Amino acid sequence: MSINILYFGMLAEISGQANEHLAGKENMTVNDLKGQLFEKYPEMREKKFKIAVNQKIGDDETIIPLSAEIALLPPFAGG
Amino acid sequence: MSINILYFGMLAEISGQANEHLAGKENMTVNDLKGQLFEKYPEMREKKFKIAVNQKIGDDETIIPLSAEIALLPPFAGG
Amino acid sequence: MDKIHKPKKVFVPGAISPQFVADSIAKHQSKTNIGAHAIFLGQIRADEKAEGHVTGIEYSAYEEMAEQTFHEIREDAFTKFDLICMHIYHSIGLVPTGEISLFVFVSSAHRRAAFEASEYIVEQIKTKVPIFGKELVGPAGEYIWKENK
Amino acid sequence: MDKIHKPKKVFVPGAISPQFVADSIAKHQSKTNIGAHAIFLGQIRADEKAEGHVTGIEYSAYEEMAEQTFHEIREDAFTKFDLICMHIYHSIGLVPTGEISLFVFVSSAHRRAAFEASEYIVEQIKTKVPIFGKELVGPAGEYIWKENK
Repeated sequence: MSINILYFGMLAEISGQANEHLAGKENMTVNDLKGQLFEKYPEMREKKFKIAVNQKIGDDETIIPLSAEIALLPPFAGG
Repeated sequence: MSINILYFGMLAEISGQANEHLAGKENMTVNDLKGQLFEKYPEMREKKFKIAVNQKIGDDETIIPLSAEIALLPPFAGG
Repeated sequence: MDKIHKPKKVFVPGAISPQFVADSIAKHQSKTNIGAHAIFLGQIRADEKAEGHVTGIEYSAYEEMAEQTFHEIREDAFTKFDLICMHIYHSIGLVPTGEISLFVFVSSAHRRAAFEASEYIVEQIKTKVPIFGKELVGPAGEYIWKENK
Repeated sequence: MDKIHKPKKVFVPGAISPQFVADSIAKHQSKTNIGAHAIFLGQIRADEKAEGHVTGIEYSAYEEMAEQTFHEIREDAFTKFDLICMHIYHSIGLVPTGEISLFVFVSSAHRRAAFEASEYIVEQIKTKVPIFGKELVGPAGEYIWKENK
């Protein structure tokens, strides 16, 4: 299972890319994914961001479905 | 003493003019003036209006100063 | 200009055009401390009356008192809200249905002041300014004197 | 058109011009059940930062989710308030200081619905829509990521 992750704003700067595929596993939660991301990008630990799973904001317990689109969203600045 | 009275909106229709001079007396109140007006224009009795004395809304007890500008103001419709 | 709060001419003959609104907005783009504009526009409705549809409103006013009252509303709003700019325009004379008769334009650094001031000013105008309106109805040109609620 | 509430394109490249606002207003003059328009405009401030003045904001967005969220905000506002029309436009890409990046336009028969909806929609946009902004500061083109409060 491979997860497609989109990075926005300062999180794209940290990852150095707009999106990438990470290895995932069945019944993986948002919290599990965060663990992976923090290992790969330690700088993200200090950043405030939300995670959208298929365009809905998830919390740590949200299960990531197969072939989900995940997005890392830094604080909103619209308006 | 003569009072200059301005009529607006439907009150100008009732009086048939935009302004006129009425005889007044010293220490006359707005209520006294209303009495004169109602005698001259009985139709005004049924109308809702405010009276401005020198461009300030007065109440029945307001004294009308010498050479005041009096205005009969029907309900406001601005906006 | 705006800091002195000089009495400004509020009444404009006939309808207020969208282009006039655009020009007012454009004039504020050099004021780079502004972050929020709130604009209120009053438009003439074709309300259905017993005599027919409203085709327009003919506005008249006790102009000297009205301009003075507009000035007091301005001063009061500048005291109450943290505003950078404020402009009020009201039609005098005939405004046909679908056209704009009131334009209230407030600008502030942050949105809250603009929202609050916009609403406050419109309510003040409706209740305090001696403006009178004849609603013209039906093809025969009958009319009804309008009254704000 | 407005009754179906089809998803509408919200993002516009670069600044929103006063002329665009005027054209939007003009399009509503044939809707003679409208009595009140409330317009909110967000303008880019030249805020002073340690690195210098803000010269503009570069907006980016998670566009698919943002358009969907705008659509939900629209639907929600139509349910909550007695509105006739609603239009939302937001800039994407660079908007220089003094220019407009947000245009929220609501129309109703009576003023209350327009005032309430305008404020509600702007607050919803600020907190719910995934739009990101880089504040460009100083002559060297440094930047700070903006965050709504």
